Amino acid sequence: MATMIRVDVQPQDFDLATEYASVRDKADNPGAVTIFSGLVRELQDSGSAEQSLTLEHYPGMTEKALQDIAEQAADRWPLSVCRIIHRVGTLQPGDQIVLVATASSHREAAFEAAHFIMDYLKTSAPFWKKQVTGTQNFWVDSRTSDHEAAARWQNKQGAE
Amino acid sequence: MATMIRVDVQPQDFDLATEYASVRDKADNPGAVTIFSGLVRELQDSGSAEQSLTLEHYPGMTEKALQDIAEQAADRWPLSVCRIIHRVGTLQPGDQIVLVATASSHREAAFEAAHFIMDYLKTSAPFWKKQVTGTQNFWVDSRTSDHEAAARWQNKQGAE
Amino acid sequence: MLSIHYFASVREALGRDSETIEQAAQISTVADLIAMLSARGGAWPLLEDRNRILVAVNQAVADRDQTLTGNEEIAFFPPMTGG
Amino acid sequence: MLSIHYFASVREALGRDSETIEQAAQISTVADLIAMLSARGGAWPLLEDRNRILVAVNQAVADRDQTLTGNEEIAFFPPMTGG
Repeated sequence: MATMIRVDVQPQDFDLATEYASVRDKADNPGAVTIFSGLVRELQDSGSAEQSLTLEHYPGMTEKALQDIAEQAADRWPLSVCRIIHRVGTLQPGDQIVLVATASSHREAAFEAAHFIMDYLKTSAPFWKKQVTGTQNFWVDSRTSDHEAAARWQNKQGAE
Repeated sequence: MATMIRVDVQPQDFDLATEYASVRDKADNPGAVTIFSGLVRELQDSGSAEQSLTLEHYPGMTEKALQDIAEQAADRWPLSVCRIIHRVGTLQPGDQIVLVATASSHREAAFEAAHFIMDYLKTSAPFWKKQVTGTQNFWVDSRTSDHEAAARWQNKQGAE
Repeated sequence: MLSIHYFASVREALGRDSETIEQAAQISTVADLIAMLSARGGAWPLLEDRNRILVAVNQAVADRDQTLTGNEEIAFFPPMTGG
Repeated sequence: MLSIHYFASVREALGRDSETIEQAAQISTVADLIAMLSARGGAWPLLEDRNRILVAVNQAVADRDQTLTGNEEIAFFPPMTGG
């Protein structure tokens, strides 16, 4: 099955409804659409200081890495559409940061593929987050749990 | 963590963007929102005959069953919002039939909970589908694979 | 009083969507109720097929041996196919 | 010619985002390149920490023993934290 893959890395916000409409329009008789939206969280222990998050990336490699992750998902699951948008630049708490949308005849495939893409994206697409809180700033550390989440898929069968 | 649960069974269509906006609005500092949309599939082998799908349900029990499934999900995963909408009545191919939306601080929880809810809903909420194709109609059989999908969760640990 | 509901293919096979049973003295379990209904003959014995017919008592799926007090809402239906 | 890019905390620690190395005759692997850069002293030896520094060759993550022909795009960066 040919999967329609589209990947964008952009500073602008995205409209989830527009992306959903596009997936429904492009998918060939889909039964299941899964959409994941990642949002910038507010740090709870920072008091009232103004916060923001700045995403740096590696232009060129980023798009390749996302395309590669989408293709791996399309190899493992029967997807008709696979859409990834990842923002870069400075974002505020509550802002949308990443969208993954998958369409399939099978809900299992749509769920698993979107989850797989998010887990892989976290550890293999060249984005780096810098947290700014008031006048302080620091690079966000990569998390062991993210690497474990990505590693889990290597032991799992592709579904259906 | 208190989870805001809302469940609706309705003949009317739903607007995914409105539901997403509501989840973002209600969720307490969410990092992850997962939305699943189930669509009516067109039967491929029915030629050009006009198709529709009619959903019958058990008013009263349906709402209880969906509420119960949402509460089970909220017990297993740290969710701030859990939203289920299931349509009843006569639908056309391509129509939206079910929406599940979950919000959490953790993407793992948002993904797993939405997937769990769909798997349980398939086998334990009192809906029945009748497929109408031209002048023929038949009740859709329950699928072994759906029962297997629901059973898988009984052997799985709740995440995070 | 037992309030009984039939859904989907069960409703169509039996040609009825609900009924009430006033005198439920001999009916102390779901299985008793099924035996009574099945004795009507025609399509009614289909209710005995526990692989194809689910029973709900007061809107929760129940086993055949569940006790009835004679004042429940009972429903018969095929396996669910929503979603 | 090797085109070298530095990202995120690596970029900030080294105070530079890119450079080119014209004469790359002695550089036949990623490890050779790291040794050459590390010899600059100051913050540069941080590149040797393989637990904290990833290397990409032509925009794909690579091992330290990957061969270079002298005409690649190389990048150094910390573990990714997108999503």
